[in-house]
Amino acid sequence: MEITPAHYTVLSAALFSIGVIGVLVRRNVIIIFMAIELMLNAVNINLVAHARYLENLAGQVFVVFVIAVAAAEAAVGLGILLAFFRNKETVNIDEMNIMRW
Amino acid sequence: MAEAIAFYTLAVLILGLGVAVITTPKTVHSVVFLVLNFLCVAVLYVVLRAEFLAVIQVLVYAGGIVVLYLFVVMLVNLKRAPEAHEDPRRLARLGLALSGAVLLELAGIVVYSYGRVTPASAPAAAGPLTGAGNTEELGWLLYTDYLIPFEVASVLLLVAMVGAIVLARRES
Amino acid sequence: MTGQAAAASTAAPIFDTDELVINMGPQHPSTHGVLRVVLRLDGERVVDADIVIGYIHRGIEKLSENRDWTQIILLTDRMDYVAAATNNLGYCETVEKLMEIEVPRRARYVRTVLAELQRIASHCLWLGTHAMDIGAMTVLLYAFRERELVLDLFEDYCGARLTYNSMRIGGLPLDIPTGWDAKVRAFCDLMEGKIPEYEELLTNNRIWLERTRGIGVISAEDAIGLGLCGPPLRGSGVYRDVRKDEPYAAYDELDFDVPLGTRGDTYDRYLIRLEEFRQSIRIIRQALDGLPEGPVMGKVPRLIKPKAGETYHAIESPKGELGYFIVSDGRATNPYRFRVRPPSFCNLQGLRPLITGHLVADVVALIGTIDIVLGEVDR
Amino acid sequence: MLDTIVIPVLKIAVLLNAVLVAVTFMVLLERKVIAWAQSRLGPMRVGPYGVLQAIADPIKLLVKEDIRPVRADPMLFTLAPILSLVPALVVFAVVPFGGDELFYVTDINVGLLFIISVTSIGVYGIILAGWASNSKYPLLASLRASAQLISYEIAVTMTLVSVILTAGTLSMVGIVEAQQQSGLWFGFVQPVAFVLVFIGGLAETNRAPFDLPEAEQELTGGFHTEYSGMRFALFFLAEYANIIVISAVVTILFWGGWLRPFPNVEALAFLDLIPGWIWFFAKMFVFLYIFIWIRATLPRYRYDQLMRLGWKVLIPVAIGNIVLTGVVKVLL
Repeated sequence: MEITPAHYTVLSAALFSIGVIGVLVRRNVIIIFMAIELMLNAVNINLVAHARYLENLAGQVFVVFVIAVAAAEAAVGLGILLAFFRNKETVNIDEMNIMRW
Repeated sequence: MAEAIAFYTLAVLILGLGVAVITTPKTVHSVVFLVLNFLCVAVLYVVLRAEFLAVIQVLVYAGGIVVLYLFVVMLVNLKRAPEAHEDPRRLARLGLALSGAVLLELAGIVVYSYGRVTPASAPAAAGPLTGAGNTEELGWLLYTDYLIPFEVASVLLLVAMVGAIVLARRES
Repeated sequence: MTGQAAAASTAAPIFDTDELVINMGPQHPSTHGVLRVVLRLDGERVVDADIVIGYIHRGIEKLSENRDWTQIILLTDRMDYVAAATNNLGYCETVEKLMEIEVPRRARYVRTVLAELQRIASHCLWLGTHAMDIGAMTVLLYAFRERELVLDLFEDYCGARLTYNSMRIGGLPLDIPTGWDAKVRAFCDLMEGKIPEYEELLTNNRIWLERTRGIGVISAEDAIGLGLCGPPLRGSGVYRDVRKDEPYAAYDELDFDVPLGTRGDTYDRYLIRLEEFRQSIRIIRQALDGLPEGPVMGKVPRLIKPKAGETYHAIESPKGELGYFIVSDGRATNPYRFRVRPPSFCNLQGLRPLITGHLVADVVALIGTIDIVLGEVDR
Repeated sequence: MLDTIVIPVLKIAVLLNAVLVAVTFMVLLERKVIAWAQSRLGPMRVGPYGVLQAIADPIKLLVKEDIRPVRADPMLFTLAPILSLVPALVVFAVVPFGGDELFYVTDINVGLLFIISVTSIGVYGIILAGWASNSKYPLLASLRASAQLISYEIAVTMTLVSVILTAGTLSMVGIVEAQQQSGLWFGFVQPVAFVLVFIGGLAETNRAPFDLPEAEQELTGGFHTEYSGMRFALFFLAEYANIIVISAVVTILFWGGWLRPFPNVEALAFLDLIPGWIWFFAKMFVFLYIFIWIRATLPRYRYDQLMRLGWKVLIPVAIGNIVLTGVVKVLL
């Protein structure tokens, strides 16, 4: 019953795939953003797990950066979304087909 | 043993909540599931002896970023469901298949890489990282070896902040 | 349409436009009764407001046209029910003017004392609720503590605590009980000590200043244009007080100041009412000092039946200029036409321009600052 | 087995019950103190001087009819009060009530950060309550509340950084021990930080003068307008549990936790006769009292003024304080 890095990697891969499904299948941009967050978290799990088993803190440092990037992404992404919503009253990704307004 | 129980419980929760996030019809519910998912991930970090990251995960992800999502969901109160519009060029099945392929590929990598290492040489036996100083060590690394990335990240956050304000501001 | 779409469209489409419409009242903790304000908000800022009244309309004016002249006094109690004595006073003086009845000097002095006590009670209620609206809960209890004492004085005088029915056409039903003037004096001394207590909690409080300074500014021209009266008008620096301009009761024989504001904001109106506390105490003391001996009831015919004619008479109620317009046809024992100019109603006109452009939190402060009583607005 | 499971579980059980009982008496205390401030008597009917009111109130709330608006979101409407109470109780895990291991559930090396992060989860209860009620006033209030909580969280967290710099540790026990070693309570070393944290604490617990989210006079009761009975009681419990947390945290960070006054002055050693936990509760009580006192005294801020105070005063001062602390720390 020992938990190896492989276990964490599999968990991470599964979560990542869930994120991919979300991005590819859903059309609500907010959900797609959230799916991206899930993927980032999958990566983080991997990094933390390997940081532990390789006894190297670099993995954890990268998680800090990933979280920072996620915060930036969420802020800008949602800002764009709000601006878009104000003009087109939709959050459907399929209707976001114009380059400018 | 304890770690195994914790891992499997958390794995089930994380994956279950992950599926809930992308399948729930109501966006607000998705956000709630996302928060719970992040909290479970934070607990997983504790299991992995990364207490500082666990706390940061809760503070920044669950307490900050997802609140932002919730705000947007509340502001973007839709008259019609975004899924109602069906774009004929959109191929959801292909998407599912593609995702399955990604999963398979990842699984292949895992099997390939970990299958070849013998248990003896695997670093799995590694004990907890040195004691209580996790936060200190992490801080030390951030401010020495990773100082430049750290500064770049802070500039990135500043840019994001300015960008978000510019984007969200109403033109009057 | 999917289930979610249905839910989303039935759920109030709040953010469909950039404006949010909220309904403040008639059941709302701080609309002072049953005022209903429909606010159109942009975020928290009021873009426009619609003020809906009439929730306690009882038809007092119409009712009065079917009551005989003395019975109407009792109805006037129920208009501004926190200042019944001034309502009585205004009505009785109007009929006295119509019938040209001479009121004994003692009665006029006692009426003045009652009216000023009533002003203190009404302002206490205003101060307490206004402070409560802005979140200072302790002032409410302090102000009501003193108001209670005024009500006790009224109870001593006429037996009622809220709807006094305390005056009659031609004078007063009762002379003051023995020792009552001493009690009133004692109350004045006590009240003088309590005003600094309110001031300590509010006047220099930073949060209070931030919440009231520069909020609901109304210029002197606008105030006149809107027909404001009472403290809201004087807050904008307009010198208008019926007690000075058209003296009634015993005000022409008494000495008092009319406080004026300079900026016309909520803070000025607050200061003015606090100063009116002091002036009221001053008037009461003078009136008690100069209280003449004599009867309290003038010569009034058995059957009150004014000759045909009309008259308008106004007094300064705690809320502003309270006017009565009465037409008598000379034949019936009831008025032919009875019309009240209620200060609350006129001041309520100012609410919409006052709150437009302010935040939701200011709306309650501004409803408080104009000091309305819905019983008087709707009648 | 005994050490890893039985004793912690017992401690948690005792602590949770103690907190919940403390909350009910805190409510009674508040009613009494405010009554005295307003020259009233307060509750007098139940038991001598109304002491048993603390028991009567929860019973009343428990047996009250539970109303859920028809158009409310059933899942979130139920989840919201729970989400607001649980974080408020979880933080007690790392609050040390005394120096001995008996007096805290656990001492983790990121204790202070743990408190900050877990309390930040409480905002979900408020937002979701406003959203799930499907009613305008609660929605408005919940938007206010979440903006307020997030803004003041930044200010408080920034301020705490300077305390962490001074103490050199994130562990709650470690912070008190650092004060013992330096012989000086951090309240004297970091007075600015103390004031900032206390103001921020008032704002984070939605207390007067920052009680806008529940401003009865404006928003008819705020985000829990549509709640009744036990669901409402959960919000109530959460609010008061949070007040106790803030008082405890302020006591630990700035006023020496369970240390007696002047912990290094030998002449005052006789004060050690009084056990540490009594010192702790005495200090905590002072802050609880100040919370109530402020509520009875001050008017309420307006929303924009509140935000201005948070962003334009508290955060810059907090940053300045960090810089100052850093400079002093390097120079010494």
